[in-house]
Amino acid sequence: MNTVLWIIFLPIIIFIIGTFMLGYSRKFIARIERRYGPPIQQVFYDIFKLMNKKTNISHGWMHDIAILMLLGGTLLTLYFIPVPGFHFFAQYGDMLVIMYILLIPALGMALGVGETANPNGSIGISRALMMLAGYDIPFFLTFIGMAMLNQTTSMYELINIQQAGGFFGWGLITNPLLGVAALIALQGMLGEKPFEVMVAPHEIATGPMTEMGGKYLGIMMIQHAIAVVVELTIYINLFLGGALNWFEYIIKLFVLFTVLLSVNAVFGRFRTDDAVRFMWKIPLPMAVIGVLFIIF
Amino acid sequence: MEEKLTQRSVWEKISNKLSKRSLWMLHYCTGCGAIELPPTMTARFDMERFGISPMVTPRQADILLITGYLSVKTLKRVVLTYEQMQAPKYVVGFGSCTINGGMYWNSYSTMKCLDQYIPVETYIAGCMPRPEAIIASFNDLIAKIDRGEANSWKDYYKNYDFYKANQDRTFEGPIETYNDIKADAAMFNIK
Amino acid sequence: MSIVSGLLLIALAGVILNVLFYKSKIVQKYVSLLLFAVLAYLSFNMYKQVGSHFSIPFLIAGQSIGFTITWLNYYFALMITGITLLTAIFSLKYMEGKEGIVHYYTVLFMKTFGMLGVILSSDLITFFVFWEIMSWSTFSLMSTGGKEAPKSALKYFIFAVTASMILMVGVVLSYSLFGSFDFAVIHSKIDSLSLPMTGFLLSIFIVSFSIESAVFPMHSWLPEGYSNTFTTFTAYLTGISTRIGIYGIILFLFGIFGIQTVDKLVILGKINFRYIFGVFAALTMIIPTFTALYQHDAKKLIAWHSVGQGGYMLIGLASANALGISGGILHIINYLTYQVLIVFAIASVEYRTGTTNLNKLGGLIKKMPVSYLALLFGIIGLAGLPPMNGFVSKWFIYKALIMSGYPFLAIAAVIGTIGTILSVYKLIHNMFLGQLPERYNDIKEVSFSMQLPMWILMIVVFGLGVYPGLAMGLIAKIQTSLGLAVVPYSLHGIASGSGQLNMLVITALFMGGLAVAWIIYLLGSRRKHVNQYNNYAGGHFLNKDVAYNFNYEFYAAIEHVIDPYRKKIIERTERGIIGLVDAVSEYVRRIYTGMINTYAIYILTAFVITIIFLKELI
Amino acid sequence: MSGVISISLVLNVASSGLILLGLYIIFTQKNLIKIVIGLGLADTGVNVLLVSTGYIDGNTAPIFSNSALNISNMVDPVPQALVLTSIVIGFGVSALALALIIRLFEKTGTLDTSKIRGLKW
Amino acid sequence: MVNPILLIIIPLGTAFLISTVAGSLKNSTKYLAFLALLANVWISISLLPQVLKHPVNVIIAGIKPPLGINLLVGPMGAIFSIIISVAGILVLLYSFKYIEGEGQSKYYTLFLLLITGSQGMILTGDIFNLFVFFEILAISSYILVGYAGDRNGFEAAVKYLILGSVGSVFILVAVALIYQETGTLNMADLAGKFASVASGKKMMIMLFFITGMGVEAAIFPLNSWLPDAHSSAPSSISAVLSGFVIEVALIVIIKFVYSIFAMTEILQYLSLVGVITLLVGEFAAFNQGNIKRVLAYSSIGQIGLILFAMTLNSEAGLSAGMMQVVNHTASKSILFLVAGYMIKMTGSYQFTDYKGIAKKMPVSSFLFVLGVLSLIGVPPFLGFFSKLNIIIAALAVGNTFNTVMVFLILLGTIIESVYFLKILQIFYIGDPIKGGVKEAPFTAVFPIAIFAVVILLGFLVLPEINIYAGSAAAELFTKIQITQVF
Repeated sequence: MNTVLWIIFLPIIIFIIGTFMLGYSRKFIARIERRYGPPIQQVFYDIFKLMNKKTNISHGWMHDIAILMLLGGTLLTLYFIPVPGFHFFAQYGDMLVIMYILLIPALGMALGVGETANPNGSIGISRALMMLAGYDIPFFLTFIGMAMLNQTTSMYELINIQQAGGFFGWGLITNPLLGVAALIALQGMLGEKPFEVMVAPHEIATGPMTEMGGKYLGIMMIQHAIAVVVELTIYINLFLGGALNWFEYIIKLFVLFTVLLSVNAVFGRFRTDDAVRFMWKIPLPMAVIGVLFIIF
Repeated sequence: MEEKLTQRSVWEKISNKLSKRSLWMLHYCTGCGAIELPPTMTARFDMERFGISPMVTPRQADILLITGYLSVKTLKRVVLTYEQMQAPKYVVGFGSCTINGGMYWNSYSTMKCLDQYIPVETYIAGCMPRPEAIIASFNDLIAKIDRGEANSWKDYYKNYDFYKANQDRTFEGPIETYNDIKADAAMFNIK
Repeated sequence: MSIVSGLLLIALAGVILNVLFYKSKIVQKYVSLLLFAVLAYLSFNMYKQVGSHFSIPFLIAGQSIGFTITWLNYYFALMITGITLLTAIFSLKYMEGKEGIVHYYTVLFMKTFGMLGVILSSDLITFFVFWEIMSWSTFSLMSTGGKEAPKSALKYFIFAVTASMILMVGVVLSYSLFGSFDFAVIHSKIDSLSLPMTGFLLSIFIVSFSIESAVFPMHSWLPEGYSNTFTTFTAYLTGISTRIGIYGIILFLFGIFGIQTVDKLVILGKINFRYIFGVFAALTMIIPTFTALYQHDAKKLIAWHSVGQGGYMLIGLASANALGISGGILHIINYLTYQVLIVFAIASVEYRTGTTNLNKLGGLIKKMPVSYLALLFGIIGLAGLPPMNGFVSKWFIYKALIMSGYPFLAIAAVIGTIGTILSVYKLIHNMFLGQLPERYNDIKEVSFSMQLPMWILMIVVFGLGVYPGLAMGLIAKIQTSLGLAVVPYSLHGIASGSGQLNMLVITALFMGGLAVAWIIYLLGSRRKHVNQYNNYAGGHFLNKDVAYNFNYEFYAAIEHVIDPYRKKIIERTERGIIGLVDAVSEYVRRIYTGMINTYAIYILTAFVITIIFLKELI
Repeated sequence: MSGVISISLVLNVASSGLILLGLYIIFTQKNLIKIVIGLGLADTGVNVLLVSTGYIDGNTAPIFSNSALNISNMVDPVPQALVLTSIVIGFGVSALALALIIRLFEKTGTLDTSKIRGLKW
Repeated sequence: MVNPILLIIIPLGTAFLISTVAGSLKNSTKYLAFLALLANVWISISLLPQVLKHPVNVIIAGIKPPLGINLLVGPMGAIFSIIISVAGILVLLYSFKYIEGEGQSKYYTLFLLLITGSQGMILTGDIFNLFVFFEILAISSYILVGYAGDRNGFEAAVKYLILGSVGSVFILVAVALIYQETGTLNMADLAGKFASVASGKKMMIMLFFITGMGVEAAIFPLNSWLPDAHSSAPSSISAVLSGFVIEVALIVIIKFVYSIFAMTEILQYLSLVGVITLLVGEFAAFNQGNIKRVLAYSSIGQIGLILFAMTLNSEAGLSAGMMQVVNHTASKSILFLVAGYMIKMTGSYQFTDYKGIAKKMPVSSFLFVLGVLSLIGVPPFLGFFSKLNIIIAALAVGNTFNTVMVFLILLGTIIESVYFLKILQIFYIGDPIKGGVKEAPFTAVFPIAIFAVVILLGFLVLPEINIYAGSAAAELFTKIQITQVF
């Protein structure tokens, strides 16, 4: 019964947290730019407005389904990630599963954008996929490294192992190279600067989102809110010892997010090839060295 | 006007209240007026605190901000862009040029009155208007949305023949935007 | 009468019928189809005779030779006949009115005959004979069907004949070492062999099979060879023909040599045979996958993946634990289904548009939704995303690699997967998504006989994804028969202590997620499908005269990153070898100068040299 | 017989000299006719060698006209028979060679081997 | 009991008969030749069961062997006479339509003389007779090479003649030395007497003999006449020359090395030479554009393979070599005969001009494919089994040298397959060539088809072939022939 309640309310809770985190990010950036910034619940307004649009256009059925794949895939990921108090599904799929289902939203998005036949969209999706090749390889290598280190591929067990070691059991402490590599990769994964060339509003008109309006964009924003939390949670679970209660969890989320946002706020934008090169030249060797430490 | 206000359902009232907090703006900057927008957006005036933020594609935008004069050539693009926006959508004419041609009133190639071609929600007078004026007019727009009165976009669907005739006369023939406005009106049930 | 002889005779009958009645359309189409159906039915029923042996009344070098049925054979026979049947159904329309249709069907039977013979054989000679039949029939059909075909077929053949020559040495060497061609006899005597000799023999066999299954340094024949022939034949080749090499590797690594023997082969005290093999498999995964990014031809792109996917199977086998081996074996059937599905979709597009050039296609989703769906299922499988079947086997392989401590092989697999996603997206985007060129406005979806195989394969791809247990039952039997440990499996995944996999849950959750998304989607107002030219391009008016879509150099940026590391060593080496042979040939020909005097001098020189050589004897 | 050059030595030297001379001509001369002459020389040399194998110093010819002679005093008659055959064959070959060379000359207009190289490589 | 001397007498007699009746019978003399060879085939086949039981020793003119002349027929001789007779009659049949124009009786006379020479070389038990038959064979083939009467034919004939004569000088020197050392010319007698000759002298004699005979047997580098002669001769003659003439010379060398000189020390050197010959032949053929030159170079390669097999110093190797001889005779004959009609139809020697010819000449092209497959050694053709046996025999010896040699042979095979496949692809791919190209006549296709049947169905009688080849090998290897004479 408890599980059923979790299943129903978890996405809603995560969605709310995600909305506020995105609002927080806008506020945070505004303050750094010495602006007042929007209210923290601004993202919620945006989503509401988008869902409330009177007309919507779509370029075909794949465009419609892609949006569903995007949100559906993210929800799927969400269930497999242990959060405090809920790890029911974590037993049915481990980190390798998470690794792969993280790619479903990307693929769904790519397919939908492809069907819009928008030149900017195609450019954006090509950049997004190339960036994926950039950051996913080091990120997954840290996955594999952590799995090897702890001889388990279950994320829940990973949390327990880290918690057992206290603060010094955290992945970031036990294997700092992997932790930092994953942190850089995470920045790319979230599409924060300097790795946001796939969106690049001034250049390719938000790229993949060019043809997305109304409820399509609304669903994308919902997905984004959830995905941010999901991706941060993965990092927390892998390297920051997970969380035992929701208070600790939210604190960790916000702290981690603030770190990433600070980077975001002060950086410009890497070109695609530079970004990929950076990802393959800095975090990837770091991760490789980290894994070598684990082996020997 | 009074009738319309009373006809709003509770849901519409709520949605208007919430929607007014988030207005995304596509600025069509062909004229000099665009120079006034950066101060409006940045630290000095910061229009994001009203939930107004710049967007780059018409699909996402709620407001189409026309800054400055329009020639025949650019007007075509404006019409296309306008038709690509998702309703509800609001056109804001920025500066004198959009009202009466401004300093170009005399030019053979400049459009004198924007609302002959697309329905305009608000004009911002001035050559050119200061950021304060922009903020003020946006606040007007927000208030209008709140009251449920910002319905000019429906005119385009209802009186499409009028707009189309004006457009065709100016463009000397129809332009192909691949938008069937009348079918849209029927499909989305816009009255 | 054994089913084996039935299978082989029917395949041979197909060859003969097609040659005899080369003018009859009915024979080519329907009789062939019927025979293929019978083949599939018979091979399905083979499980009743597992373990039986059938010898040919014929002695070679005093040895009796023959066929046997094992679970491994059964698994492969099912795949061969099944895919042949589907190809035949698909070919009904596809090959209609094409030149060389007689040749096509004849070779299809010949090839089936060869492959069935290879997998069913119980001794090296039979194996070799059918192996040759297989590669010759491949060569013969690969030479037709396209402008570049003869050249690429010749390239294939050079590799194939090299493989068979090496195999021949292996065959004869085993005979002289063990005095028998029979697999069982060799297996029983393998322990008595010295380790260097075992290593040498095993390397000979593995190298030979690696060429056939396009393992890294010997892979370059595959993309060219497979992409220039008839597309249906490409499906057949890429689906199963390449994997016969994997069959050989499984058979020799686990069946004949046995994993205990293989594990004794260690060099430098630490690096064992399997690990070297694994490194090559890893390179096989990575390099072709990234080469695929550069391709502009759908068939070539997918042919490169044919190479890359082989790496997953091999790396699974190289891990040599129960999970990895079952992953490798499972990947064969998974790969078969989605790869053939993809090629069928490409073939449909080619059938309607006449091209597979990715730069000339686009937007076909509006015209050919079923083919699109087929391709979509296929690429999700190929990229290894849940809930399609490719995910399951890849999961097994990853897990096995991580758990047995091969992180870099695992990361190679990850890199391969990412590269795969990139290139398959290019495939589907450039063919089906994006702008529909005006010239394709009138094309229609392919007819039912071409859709049917695609539907069947889509069901299989999805079904095996949700219920991998359907195949795992057979694989467990194979593993038991090879004397390997078995993975504890259930119908919808595996159930082990750390980190189980339950595809049913994943699929159900995914469906649930989709349903939730759908409800949210329905909350908004209606949507309208608009014309593709109703599109935001900075206020630009789009119309049919403008090719505005972005697909030409789709991954230019990442190509810039990779280019400095892409030295084309293999290509250059191959060109060097060809140049060397050419040069040697030219110089050797110069021996025959045409001068009588020189020729006469040769005689005396030979005489004198002989005397010098043999002066101790004189 | 010390100090005196034996006949068999002469024969051996002659035969090997002729053979080598013939071969030398074949190796070096570019004129086809000369090559045929060289062949003839070499043939002759071999014939001499063949005859010399049957020669036994001081013995008589193997003719049974004089009954006083003993068979054991005769030289071996077999090589002489062989030489006859060999000469005939050599003659035939030379004739054929010259015939062919004439026909070749008709076609090519030269006897120079370095120019008759239509067939090479 | 048939007398093996008939194998020599019949063609020789018929040859003279033909030249005498040529004036009245004109071109119909070919039927006489056909009848003679038919008789030859029958005799040679009926000889086989006899010699398998006991070698046949025919004494000529009533004088006993050490002094008189004799024929000595073992299984090897019988098998070779079957090969010669059957290949001869089939090629003769092919010549019926292929050889055109007046004066055909000359062709048939010479053809029969060539058969005579080959049979005699195989069957004779006397070393000087061997020389005589060798010269008969050589002279008739010199003329036949130039039979077409074109420039290339004469050039090739002259080259062949000069080199052949140099070879015969060497042989004659060897004969003279043999007689000097042993005082006998009878092979059986020689084998006994050589045991007491110093090995250095024996080696010298053998080197003279091998060098001389090697010219005819096309061992590298003595084979320089071969590409010219085989490619310029009429295709029927090329088929014969490649089909059995060089093999006959080779088998004489092998016979001398194994049974008469019994010098097995030299075998390893010879097998190295064999492999070099193979590689030279295959490499030289690789970039060749003239189809008949390709086939000629391929013959060099094949002779190298046979030489390698036969010099393995094992019975298995000899037996495998015999099988390869059969295979090479049949498959190379097919290739040359088909190429003959292709050249005739298109008027070009370059195979690049044969694009799509298979659509016009389907049967011939198909037979060509069969020939190629067997030559390369593709199962289930005869060539596969012979090559398999060769490799088995080579690896059974088990030393590194042989293993390396096997790899080199397989390298040669790879190159051979590549250049043959290039030709096949040209035959089958592309639009059919223009002009009046049509299928070869029945008298040409029929003999080729018979050859094809031999290589295609050879594997059905594989045990029998193994037995015959094995007994021939045993004859050479264990010197049964020699010991049973006295």
